[in-house]
Amino acid sequence: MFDATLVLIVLVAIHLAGAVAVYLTRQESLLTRQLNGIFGIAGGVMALILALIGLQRNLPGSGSTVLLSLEGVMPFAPLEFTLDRLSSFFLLLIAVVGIPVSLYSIDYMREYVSHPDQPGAHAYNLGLFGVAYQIFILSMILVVLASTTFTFLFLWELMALASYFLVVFEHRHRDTQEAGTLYLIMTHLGFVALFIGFMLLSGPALVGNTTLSFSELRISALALPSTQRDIVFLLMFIGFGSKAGMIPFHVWLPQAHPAAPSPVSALMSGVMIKLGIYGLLRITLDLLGGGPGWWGGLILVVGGASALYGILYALVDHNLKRLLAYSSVENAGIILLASGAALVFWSAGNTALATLALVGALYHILNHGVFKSLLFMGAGAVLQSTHTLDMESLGGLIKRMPWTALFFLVGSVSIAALPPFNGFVGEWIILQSLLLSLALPSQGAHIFLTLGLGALALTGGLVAAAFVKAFGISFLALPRSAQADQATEAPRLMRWAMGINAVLCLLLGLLATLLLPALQGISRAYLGPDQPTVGLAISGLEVRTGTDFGSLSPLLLGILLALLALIALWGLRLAGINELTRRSMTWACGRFTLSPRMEYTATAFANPLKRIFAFLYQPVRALTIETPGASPHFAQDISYRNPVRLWFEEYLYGPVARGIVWLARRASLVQHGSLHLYLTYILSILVILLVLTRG
Amino acid sequence: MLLLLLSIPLLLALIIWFLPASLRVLQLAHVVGATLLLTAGIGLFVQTYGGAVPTALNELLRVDLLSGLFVLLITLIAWIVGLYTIHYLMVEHQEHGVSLRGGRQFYFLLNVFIFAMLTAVTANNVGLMWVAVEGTTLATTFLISFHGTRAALESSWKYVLISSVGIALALIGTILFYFVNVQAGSEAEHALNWTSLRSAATSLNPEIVRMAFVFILVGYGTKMGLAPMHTWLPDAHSEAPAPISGLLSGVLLNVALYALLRFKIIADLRLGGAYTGNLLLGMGLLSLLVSAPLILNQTNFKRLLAYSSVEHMGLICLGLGFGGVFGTFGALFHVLNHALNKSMLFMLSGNILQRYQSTRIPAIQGLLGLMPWTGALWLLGILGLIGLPPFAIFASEFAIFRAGLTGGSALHLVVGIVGLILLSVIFAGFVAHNSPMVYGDPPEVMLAKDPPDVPPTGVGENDDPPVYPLWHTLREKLTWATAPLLLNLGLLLIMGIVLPPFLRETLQRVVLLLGGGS
Amino acid sequence: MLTSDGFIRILNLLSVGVLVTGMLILWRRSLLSAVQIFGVQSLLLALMAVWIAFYTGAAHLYLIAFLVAAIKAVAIPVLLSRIIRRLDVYTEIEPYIGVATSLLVGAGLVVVAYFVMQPVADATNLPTHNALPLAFAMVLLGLFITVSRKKAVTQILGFLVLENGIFMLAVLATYGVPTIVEIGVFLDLFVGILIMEVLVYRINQTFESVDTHVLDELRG
Amino acid sequence: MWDMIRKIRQVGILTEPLPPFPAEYTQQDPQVELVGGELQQRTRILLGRSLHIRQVDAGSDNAAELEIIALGNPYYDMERFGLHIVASPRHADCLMVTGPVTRNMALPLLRTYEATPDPKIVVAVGDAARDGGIFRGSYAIIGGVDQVVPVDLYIPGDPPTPLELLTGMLIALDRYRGKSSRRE
Repeated sequence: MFDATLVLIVLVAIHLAGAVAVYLTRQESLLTRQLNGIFGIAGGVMALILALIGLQRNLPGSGSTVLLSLEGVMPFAPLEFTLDRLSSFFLLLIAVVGIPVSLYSIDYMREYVSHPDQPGAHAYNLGLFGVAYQIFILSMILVVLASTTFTFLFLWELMALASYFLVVFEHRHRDTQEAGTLYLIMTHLGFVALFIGFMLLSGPALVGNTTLSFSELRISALALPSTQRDIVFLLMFIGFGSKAGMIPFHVWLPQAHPAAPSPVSALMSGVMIKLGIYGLLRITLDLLGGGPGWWGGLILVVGGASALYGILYALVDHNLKRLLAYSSVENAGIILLASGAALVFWSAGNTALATLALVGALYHILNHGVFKSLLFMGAGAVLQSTHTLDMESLGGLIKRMPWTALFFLVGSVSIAALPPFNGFVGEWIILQSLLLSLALPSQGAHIFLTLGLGALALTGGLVAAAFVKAFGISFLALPRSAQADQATEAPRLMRWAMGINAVLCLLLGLLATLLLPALQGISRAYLGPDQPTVGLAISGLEVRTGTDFGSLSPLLLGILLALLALIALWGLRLAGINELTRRSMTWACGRFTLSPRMEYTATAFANPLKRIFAFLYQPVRALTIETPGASPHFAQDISYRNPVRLWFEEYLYGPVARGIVWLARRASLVQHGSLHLYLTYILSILVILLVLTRG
Repeated sequence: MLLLLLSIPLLLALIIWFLPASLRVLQLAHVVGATLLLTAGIGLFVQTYGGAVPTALNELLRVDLLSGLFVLLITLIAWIVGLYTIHYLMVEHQEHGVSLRGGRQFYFLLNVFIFAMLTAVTANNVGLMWVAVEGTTLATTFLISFHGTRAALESSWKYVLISSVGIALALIGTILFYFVNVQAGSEAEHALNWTSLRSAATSLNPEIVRMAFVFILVGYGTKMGLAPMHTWLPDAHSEAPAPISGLLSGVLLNVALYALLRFKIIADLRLGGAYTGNLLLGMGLLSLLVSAPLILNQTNFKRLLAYSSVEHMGLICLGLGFGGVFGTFGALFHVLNHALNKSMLFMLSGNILQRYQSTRIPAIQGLLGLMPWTGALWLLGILGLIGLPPFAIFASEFAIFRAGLTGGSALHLVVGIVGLILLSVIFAGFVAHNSPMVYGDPPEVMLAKDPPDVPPTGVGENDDPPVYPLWHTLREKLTWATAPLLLNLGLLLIMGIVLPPFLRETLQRVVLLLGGGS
Repeated sequence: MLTSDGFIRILNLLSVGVLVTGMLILWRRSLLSAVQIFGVQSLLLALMAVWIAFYTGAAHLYLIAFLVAAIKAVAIPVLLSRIIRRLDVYTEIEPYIGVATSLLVGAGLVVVAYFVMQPVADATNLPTHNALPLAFAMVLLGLFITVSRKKAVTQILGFLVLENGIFMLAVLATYGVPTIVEIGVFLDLFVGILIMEVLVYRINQTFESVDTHVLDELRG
Repeated sequence: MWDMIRKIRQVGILTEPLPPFPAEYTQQDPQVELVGGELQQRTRILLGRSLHIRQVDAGSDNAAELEIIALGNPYYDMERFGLHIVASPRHADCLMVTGPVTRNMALPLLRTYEATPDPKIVVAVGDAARDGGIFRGSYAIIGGVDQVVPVDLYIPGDPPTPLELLTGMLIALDRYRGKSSRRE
């Protein structure tokens, strides 16, 4: 067996060495990219080992082990790293997503090497990318292991900084700069909330104490007055929620994800935003040890709202990566919803259901990590090949990049929660837990949970629509632009990386029963044994919820589906259908050529839903017709735009930012340039302070 | 060692006055002198670290660990600035018509300035300390108006008048301390000595001590750049030549802080920490409050940095005001971090100004592309300055706010949270100003193939599009203009991740000292 | 040896004289006469120092008195008069605050000074203690002059009045601070005034005015 | 969405109940019923569903169209006899082509023919479709549907009446049967 501490040290060494090595190699060489990928993979493997050690550990309670404790690095804050089950699970997530993404980045990043005909014109420094990349992964790994306040917050901000550098990597674009700025500011605001939260968590019991380690906080949190606990919870909820992308703090996400290079988007969406969930679970389950029912209710409601909001905006957004980013808001919402439900159940004393919901949340975290990174990698492959993400100029890629299309399809099916892929199992468990919630005695909880159930169901339908659009418009039919027409299949390593994730999507769907007991173990470590009945039972290949309420055998289901498909094919063959097939041109109402302008567009696809939800989108219609001549009937150029309103940007952040700037402009008059005014300040403050002192 | 330390800059000033007129020779002399000074500074620090408290001139000078720390800081930054001037002045000389006489004057005043600062932090006699602090004002006035532009003159007039008036108030405070000390029965000859004040501290008249501290706070606070007495600071720091800005912001403010600390120790011994603490909290919060909107609205990057100095001095005051082990420790740590970080940024701003010929933020684009060294250092410096890890300011701000938020005092909690919110505003301002400067492509004119004929005139004064000589379009190499600053960044990085044990112990001992220990 | 009563009377008389000169500076618009009044004030301070030295036997105060007389009563007025003549600015036109109001504010500042300095005056049983608030009133008056007057020369004058107030405070409260410090203070003051003079010349050259309200280009 | 719901609530149900049907309207044309009944029987036997027709206007003067449309009116109501007009040749068993195939419509007609799955029959409706009719000799026409696609049946007339059309379709069904049985 490996020694966990040793693994951790090796892991840190690998990433640091990686950062140095990548920086030292020639910036534009293949070696740079290879080293970056290899070190990333090696680190990921170490993280995987660590995760497996942690998950296997058969210790009572939360089963935590201190891996490393460095006293006196900062006199006011020792560094300490602890491995427990929750950390192990998130380590698993980082490794599972990190390894393929690192592999993917080797071929993907050649995009940023300058072209021979334009030396240095638009080259970006891959060495610096490597440094930020390694530090980013390292800080994510360490942040889930951190077990003192300083360690945690330090790494949390370091993670933000590293990801900021990655987001602004393509810094020549104005949009990217602005996305980076917004991201950094939003994440810092979240950090401030976290900082205050952690400080308030420490409470009066720890005034003289120097470590503020989690184990101390756990004890001091119990002694806090309940209002303070509530405030701490709210601050933490805001802080972690803003990282997870919950509304109304999600605004950075749809901007940062499209701006970042695709491997980074995959990592940020697949892993980093989950660390917000990690923090929230760590605080509510572990450090605060649960709370009143409204905590969970709040998380549930905000989660449900995020899920709906996210998917509704994903539907009407035609930038492939931004669509995926909104979909991340949605999935973070689903995870929050499930976590909130778990807390509600827990506070009601029904640990059986709480475990069920939490297992669902955890499983969805892993699943989303896998399929969202797959989808981002797919989008990256499309971007690399066509240099555009606008769906209205894509299309027909299934012929030109069949593998990418296949993998993207797998990702889309998974995210739409269709069996036998992994998304289905996670959402099924979450739905089961909500359906079983009638067992709770409280009426109030019913309202919340029913709302959550409705939100989840509606979301599920809309996700399918959104991804039908994403896949259908981008990959099927004819290419809508020359770039899309000239697209070529993604390079080999990128295909492998996507393939790994696609296979994982399938395996996590079919073999869910192998992993679920581990998640059950994590949940029970915090929630306690199932009460009053069994929430989630796993026997062999079958998952059962409640007392014979529902059951699912993903593997059998998968085999059944496959058999059905085979039977159908076989039946068709028997009926001789294939022989009757006649190939002819696509029917185009007798026209001679098919043109992409005849195709269904993403806008058109989304329009019915846009009209149904017009009360939300409040679409703005802008029709401009250019008529160069005197007659208004001969239009030269007609442009029609129908953008949706971004509520939070328009009605919340915009006014607040403008208000602050307005105030600041007023306040700047203090420095008005007059020497006499300045001297008056001194005279006034002197007299005021003296009189105050006398008084 | 103590007298040696003080004599080096004084002698150097004299030597420079009589040296033959060649910039290279002047620079060589200064760099050698600065290196010797650094050595002496380290020597003195090591001595005090070992527990010695050297005194000189009939206890007129006395160096304990607190002084030792500041001596180390001054000599270190002065050394880095000295190295930086090599490239900076050469460019000024070759391109902006700075005469050899000007160069000599520059180095002469620079050394007088350093001498005055070192005297201020080694003086035991608080009267002498006052004289030295006022001396720094006088030495720097002409350094600030070095470029002789309208703005430079305006700023130096404001600087000299506001600082003199402010410092004069500190003299009143000093006299009042002397007065109460004599009243308490101390020997008149030594009653201005800090050691005498401290030993008599508990028997001083509390009401007058309270009043005297107000004078001290307003007086040295002016020099330190606390709002609302900070008004000279953005003008002076933005108009001074870059190395001088670096020294002003990085060190001089801290010298004023040092003077304030000395009196705070005495006042605290008599009044308990709450009185001075609350005053400092008030001033600190006011400084944050004043600097936040001005940072958000800033269009001049040197003024941006200057207001950030107001902010950071405010933060240090908050740390001292919160008190306790962490607050004071954090404040002291922050002094070091801010000095290293801000001096680096001011010197970088000099590089940017020389290359882009403008101090306007919108005029600066594509820094990373055009000046990779300066740009990268600037970017990291700014990110460090606004408190992102792994740079050291994160750690010190953590300690400061930890002290405020976990102290159990409702007032501290409120001040801490308001402070954090203001810091977020400042953070947003910096990030928003910074990214268009650093990223993107340089302006078109900077990439012109043909060299313009007209040499550039003035330095960032008017809004006319500046004219660039050919070398301005070349990619920057590592030169004396950036190489010394790598040291700053390296130190910030190291201190942000692992505080070196000797520094940690120093700071802890100084914290005890500030608490009234010996 | 004089009685303490007589000593105090004369001391108070001198103090009041100093305050009156301070008020006169506020009142006069002619810069030259303001400078002369400042000279008189400094002379009164020197006399005060001599008087205290004579009464208490504090020998170092003689030296200080000499320095005050030499620097503040002679050298600096000469320097300032030279600036006034060279730059041809003889009157303070349109100060920010009019003469009448200035005098009222001055009176108010004296009251504030009394209020603030009462504990200091109460804390000591020195014969000089009654005059202490007057010294602080001078400080506030000096600050007020710098605040309310536009000409650079008047601002320098205000600063000097402030310095005189501090000096008076030191002399009255503690019979002067130790000589070395006092000498240092004088050195700083003298160099400071020289620097300000040079700056005034340069400002006059560059801005073609010594009205300091033109110096407001650096904002925000 | 709210708008929609509001609208539904505000407007209510607008349709009225059907008035009683006068007896004389129910009189039927025995000829039509005869031919139609035959058609209905045959389609049911032959296809087990309706015969799907795609109508192609290859440059007609719309006379034939009017008659074809008349087939759909309540009097004839051809759908009850198993004739169904569809929107795409992909769904059609039969192409009903009218007009003297103009040059511009030649290729689309061919495409339509290609797009129609086998077995299929082509019915040329009207004199113009047979040989150009009154347009014969015009430079703009090719002249007759059989110049472009193979025609299984001509229904003459300028234009043919609905009853002629129905009768023609009866014959067309025979042709269709011949084609589908050949394939087997």
